[in-house]
Amino acid sequence: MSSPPGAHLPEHPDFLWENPEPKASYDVVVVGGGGHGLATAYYLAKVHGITNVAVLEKGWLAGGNMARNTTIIRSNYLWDESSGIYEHSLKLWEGLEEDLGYPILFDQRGVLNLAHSLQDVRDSVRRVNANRLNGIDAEWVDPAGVKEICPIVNISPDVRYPVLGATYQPRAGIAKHDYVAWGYARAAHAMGVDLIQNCEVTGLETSGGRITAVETSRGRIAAGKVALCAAGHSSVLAKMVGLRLPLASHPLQALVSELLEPVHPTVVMSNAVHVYVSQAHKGELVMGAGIDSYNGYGQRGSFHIIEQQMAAALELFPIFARAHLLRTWAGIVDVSPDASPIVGLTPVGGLYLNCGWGTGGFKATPGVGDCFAHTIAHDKPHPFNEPFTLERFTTGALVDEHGAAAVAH
Amino acid sequence: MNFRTPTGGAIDRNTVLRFTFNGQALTGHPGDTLASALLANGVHEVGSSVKLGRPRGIVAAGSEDPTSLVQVETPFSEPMLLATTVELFDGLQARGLAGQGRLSPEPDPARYDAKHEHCDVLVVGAGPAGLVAALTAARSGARVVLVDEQNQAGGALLGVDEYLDDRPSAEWVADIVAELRTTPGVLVLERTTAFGMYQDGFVLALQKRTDHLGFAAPASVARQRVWRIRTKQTVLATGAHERPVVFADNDRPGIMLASSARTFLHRYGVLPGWRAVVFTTNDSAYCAAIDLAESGVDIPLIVDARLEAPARLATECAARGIEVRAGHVVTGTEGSARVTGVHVAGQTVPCDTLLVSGGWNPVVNLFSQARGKLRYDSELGAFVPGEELASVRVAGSATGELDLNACARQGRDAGAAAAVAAGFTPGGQVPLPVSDSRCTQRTGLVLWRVPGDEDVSFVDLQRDATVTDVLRATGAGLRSLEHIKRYTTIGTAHDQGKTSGMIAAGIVAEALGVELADQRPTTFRPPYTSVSFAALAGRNRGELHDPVRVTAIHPWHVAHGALFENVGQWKRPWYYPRDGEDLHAAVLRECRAARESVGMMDGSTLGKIDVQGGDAGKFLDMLYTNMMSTVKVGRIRYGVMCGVDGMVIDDGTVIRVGEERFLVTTTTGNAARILDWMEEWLQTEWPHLDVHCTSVTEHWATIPLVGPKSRDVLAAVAPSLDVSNEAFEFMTWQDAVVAGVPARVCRISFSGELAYEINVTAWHGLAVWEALMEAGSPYGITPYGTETMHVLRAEKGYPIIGQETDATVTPQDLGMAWAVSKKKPDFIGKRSFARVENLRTDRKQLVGLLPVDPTVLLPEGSQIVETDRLPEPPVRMLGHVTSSYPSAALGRTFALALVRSGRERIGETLYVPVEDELVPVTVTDSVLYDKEGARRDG
Amino acid sequence: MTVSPLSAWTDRLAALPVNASERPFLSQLTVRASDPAAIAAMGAALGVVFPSVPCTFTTGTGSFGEVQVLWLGPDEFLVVAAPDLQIPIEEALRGALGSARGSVVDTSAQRTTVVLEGPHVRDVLAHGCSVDLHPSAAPTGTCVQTLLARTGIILLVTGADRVTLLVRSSFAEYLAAWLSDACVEYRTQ
Amino acid sequence: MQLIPCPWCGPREEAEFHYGGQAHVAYPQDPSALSDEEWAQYVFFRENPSGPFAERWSHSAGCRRWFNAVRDTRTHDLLAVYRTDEPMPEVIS
Repeated sequence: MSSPPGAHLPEHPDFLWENPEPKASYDVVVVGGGGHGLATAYYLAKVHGITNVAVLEKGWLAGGNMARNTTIIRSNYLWDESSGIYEHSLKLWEGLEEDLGYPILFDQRGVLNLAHSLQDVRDSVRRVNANRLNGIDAEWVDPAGVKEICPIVNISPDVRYPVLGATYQPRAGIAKHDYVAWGYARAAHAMGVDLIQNCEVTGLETSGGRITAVETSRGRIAAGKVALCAAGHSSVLAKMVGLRLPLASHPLQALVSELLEPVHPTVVMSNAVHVYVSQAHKGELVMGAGIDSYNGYGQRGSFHIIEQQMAAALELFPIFARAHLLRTWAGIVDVSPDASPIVGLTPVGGLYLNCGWGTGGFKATPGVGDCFAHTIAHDKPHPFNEPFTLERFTTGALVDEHGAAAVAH
Repeated sequence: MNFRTPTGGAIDRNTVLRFTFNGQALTGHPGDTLASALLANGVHEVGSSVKLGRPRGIVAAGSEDPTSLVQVETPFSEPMLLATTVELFDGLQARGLAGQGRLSPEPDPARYDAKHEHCDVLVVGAGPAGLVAALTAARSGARVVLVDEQNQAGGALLGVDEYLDDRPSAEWVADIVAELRTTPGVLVLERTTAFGMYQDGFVLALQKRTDHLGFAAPASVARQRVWRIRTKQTVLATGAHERPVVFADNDRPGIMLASSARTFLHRYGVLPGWRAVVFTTNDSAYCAAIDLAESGVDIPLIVDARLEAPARLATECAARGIEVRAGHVVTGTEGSARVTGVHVAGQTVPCDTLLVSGGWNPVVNLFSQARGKLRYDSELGAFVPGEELASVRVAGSATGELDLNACARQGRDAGAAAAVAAGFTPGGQVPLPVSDSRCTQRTGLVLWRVPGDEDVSFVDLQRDATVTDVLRATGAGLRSLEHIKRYTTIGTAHDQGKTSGMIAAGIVAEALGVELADQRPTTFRPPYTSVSFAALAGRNRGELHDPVRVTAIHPWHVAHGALFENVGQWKRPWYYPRDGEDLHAAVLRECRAARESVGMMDGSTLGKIDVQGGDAGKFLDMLYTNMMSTVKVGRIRYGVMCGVDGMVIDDGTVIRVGEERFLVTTTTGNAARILDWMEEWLQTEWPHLDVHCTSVTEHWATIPLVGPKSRDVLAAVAPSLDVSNEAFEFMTWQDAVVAGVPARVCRISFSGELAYEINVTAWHGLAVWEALMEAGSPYGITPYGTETMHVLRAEKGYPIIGQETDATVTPQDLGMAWAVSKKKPDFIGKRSFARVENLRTDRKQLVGLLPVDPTVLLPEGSQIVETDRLPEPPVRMLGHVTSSYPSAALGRTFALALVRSGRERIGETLYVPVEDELVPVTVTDSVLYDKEGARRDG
Repeated sequence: MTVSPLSAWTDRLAALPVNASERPFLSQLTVRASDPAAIAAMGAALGVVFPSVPCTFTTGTGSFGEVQVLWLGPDEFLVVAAPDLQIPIEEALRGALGSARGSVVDTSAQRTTVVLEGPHVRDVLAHGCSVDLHPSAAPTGTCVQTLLARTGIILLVTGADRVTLLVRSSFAEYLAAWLSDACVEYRTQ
Repeated sequence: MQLIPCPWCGPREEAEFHYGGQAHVAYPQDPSALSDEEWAQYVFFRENPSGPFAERWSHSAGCRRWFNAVRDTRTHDLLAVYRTDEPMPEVIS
């Protein structure tokens, strides 16, 4: 028997990174060794020449949400502010494999966002039109078009919530998360960034309104600047300097099936029935569920969420009936009131904040890494993250992406 | 060749089952698994590996098997099942897989369900420890559930021919099961795998109820059931899995775990081959060797990695002519589709089977899922439960204890302790069985791998991950087991590393020179074994997927050809096409009827909340932006509600029923949310207020009767009601008898026309609707749906919450500053109106748009730009089209839109990109029809 | 003239192994009150003692015949009586409530009522109801508000093998369809 | 799936409940007296601790009563449940 398609994923390189002891002091300490932290360190070094950088990770690199997401990449967000930073990110994704010299398996197989009600249709058309005027590839497809792109979607009008159409972004897709994280880590390390694992930040030291050091489980580390990239744990870290954030950390679950012959050529998302699914490179179905309602740092959610999601998935994809759930897991997503991130300066000098990405963090990795590095290097927001200040909650200038991102990835 | 023993095994030799594998016709017996039946026919090669395409066989006898993946094709195709867990039935067709299964495009005809079960003590695993635990708990009077993944109780006893208390162990098992089954409050579930352990004693178990029946499975019985068990106490008697040792070419079919070979022999009467070499690190494999030898298998050699073989067992082997070579290891194998020889000390020993035992891994998956900490047991070479949990106990070999009598004792202790913890007093003590087993199970050597060709020394047979891969990972700088798992993919296949995970950890620790005791094992995640999507969806599919909510008048709509729109869970008539009309034609006709004569719709889905109490007015003043406490009894006021952020969340009418009583309506989609919103404020912020809210949404059927002839129709069905404009003013209500039924009639209008809203008890809804149809027939009364309702209101510039609003829109943006009280000191949302962003003059505001070409219909959702030529992206957008319709009344198309500084732009020409064109539109006031309100009074 | 939510289901419900039958048009009034004297007075007016224990119901007989009072919350009750009594009962309750804080609302058509009987009742419900219905946990007299599959219900245990369900009218057909499906396995037993 | 002890109805499945976020965040006495910053704190900012957290739940599919709970957000274990008019109890996490 020959081996099935997708069985051969590219091998990882023979060398990734060293595991140094932390130095006494760094120009920049990035707290959080997930995708965002690693990308930030990479762009600090590559674009801004700042290489005396440490990335501190309390567990293992990219073991948080980076290891727990469903790897969907798209930029078809409604508002100009969002589409700006996500499209910037998508453009970087398109050159990332070459940039990092790492096979990240970025696969632009397209994303369908299904509409199930007349209001879904209006909202979808609105978003498609906004996307196009923002230079983002987007189209509205009718049910027959949905079927053409993804033949296994049930477009029968007789189901409980029929598919009335979908938005389609052809340039959207998926990538392999470990490969992305390790690509950034390896490249950052090669430029001199220290990657320090099993190093939990236990305190932030300030003097005269300016950050001076981080206290860690591996000792005090002096820092000229500190950049927080801690996703679900952002609130806990910010509180160390008395900074309150408008965030709630929730469990977000996902699951994977066993390996299956290719049946699903694209990515399908349905906010209305809380399903998003793709078939990963080796053939496993990767699906995400809705956010659990309660605050939680336990990296586990409630199983009824998964059961509901399965019922919804089978309505859309009857062919999945006898696929098997192989593994479930949960991440901790930091959700902001307007479902948009907070990226920028803080009232503490030299302390920078990147959080609130909720379910959208993975796709933003290159974009926010680049913009956040710029923000840190220049002590000034990059134009793409300028709208995403903490102050917007005071002024009311929210970027409300609930319509586009409430359960979306 | 037949590998079936002449006697023995729990199979029915008198019945022959026919099946095919990879197209080859074979036979087996009831009691067989597909794996045992294949082995009985001499078939070891089941499939091939996913990456390298190397042959893969059967390594284990149960659900821990890493390799025997098959696609079962009958009676319905199902991918990625283990041959070792598929029970044989007549007519089974299966084929081996290369690591990937195939989904059938045919609809799955099977039924699935779920069931809730509550108990005091749940016992997982019906081996000796679990059986004693369950019976001990049962005798205390506790409600007990015992689940086991096999088709019969017994656990490890099923795979041996040992005696307990001087009789076959099966008899001991049968006695316990019989007592359990006859004890009230005890539920014994076979073929039921506890796959997930969650918070607060919540355990999910999958029961396979009909798969073993094959074509005889009754269609009415749910094929699989998810048991949702809520238990006070749990005893995990989940046993242990034998693990292999890694050596060069350890992946060939015919290489099998020693205890599994013993299971195939005793449970199924199947020999794995005729000539078997045994490679072990511990005593247990000797029993397999001796049993197989006694069944006629030639055992040329036992290779024992320990420096000294166990004396008594070695003697027994010698008596049977089995050579034991201690202090040796297997360094490689030969063969391709089947092992043909084993390398030991530079020699090749010919054989057709190699049995391997590298010790035992306690099954701690559920304990770990229950957040129990694990501890590395260096003697066992495995992680074992490392702490006691308040409501989860572990007994038997799942603790690392391998002696049967001790396991049973643990079971008894755990069962008693669980019963006591659940509030029961232990009853009669269950006697512990005494085993005649030859093997003391402990005292092994911990050996992860034999040095050799690392490129073909497989750690994860399913993922083709080798020692080379592990060493590459550590060499690349990886230290965490989680990283190494990802680098090598070890433990990520369908078996989730049941046999490979511990070995990988051991090899990593050796490579890094660290102690396993200091390593954190990778996380055990649910499910323990794979669960079909359909089983998890249960019966929540098709018409039961999500409730369809319907009104009392719904049957009429169906009978009269309405097409329906989903609004939340409700089915609402969208429009009523006649004679092949399309949406536009039907809606134009329906609109014309309402504007020119009379129409009516089913408005029963509107949320209705009865608000009573001395502070009801004060309360509503806080919830609505406008003043409600000043509404006079008998009158009605339209109101808008905002969230604390000042954004519109709902609107509706407020009817003052009495001095201390109001009836408020909400939009259809928000009915539950607004009642919750009210309760939240009342209960958590203002408990001092004398206000009570009660939903009456479904108590009332609501029928808006709309159009210049509505008065005549109403008069006809409500002869005692004075319907004159003077006696029944706009924005008032009256109780009346309508069509012989007590009704509340409101004079409100969502269309600008003369209109009445007739509310009757839902039981009367259909009759009153029919009476109105009859009374209206002289006027051509026309039922209309949501689309016409939307057009009529849009012509008047009335917004629909959720269509004109999107959680970023204030009442002022909607042009409803008039509905925002200046007098009230506070109401929810008021403070937010003073924020910087709310004070901007260039906010998006609701306006009308008239395409310059009156036949052009703008697509809803279109964006609006300022210039007649599009610059390069990003293009500045001024807003978007929220609603757009052809209008019978206006004789043209029109739209509503949210436009930046919209009200200042009235009269301006803007552009709407549609496909590749820019459609010029004129900005107008949002009210396009009957601006003066002349039609309201008829 | 009147149509109940499950009028089209009568035969299908009766054929179920749980002998289901709709009891339409019952008089139902939602009462909110917390003043013990007012609650006692309302009970006296109906000839029934309002339940004081959460998740129970009481039955009594008075001038309106047999009346059940269901505990729905710490200050919330549902009064259930024979058809066509909602207006006089509302008056009686209002009179008894007097000036005490509270409310009385006619909700007769808000829900309909389905009675299930027979040895399979608990098993069938356990397919969709997470509340422990074992007689030791839910004896006769129990009244719980909970979920049955995807609809809210009020569930009364009225006898050893007898349960009454109250369901919102718009969800009644869903309930009937769900019961029919959950009963399939029990038909042949 | 958590088993949540409703103060009135006893333990019920989490699916019967609606989550309400941080408890003890009172509606300001006089919102008009607050600065934009203070108002934003009320509207958008909540505690988000890793550890014991006083939060609100409503037994929405049951008795519809709101109540408070102290729950450890690390383990999701409920440490205490109390009525809205009761002070937050001392808990040992």
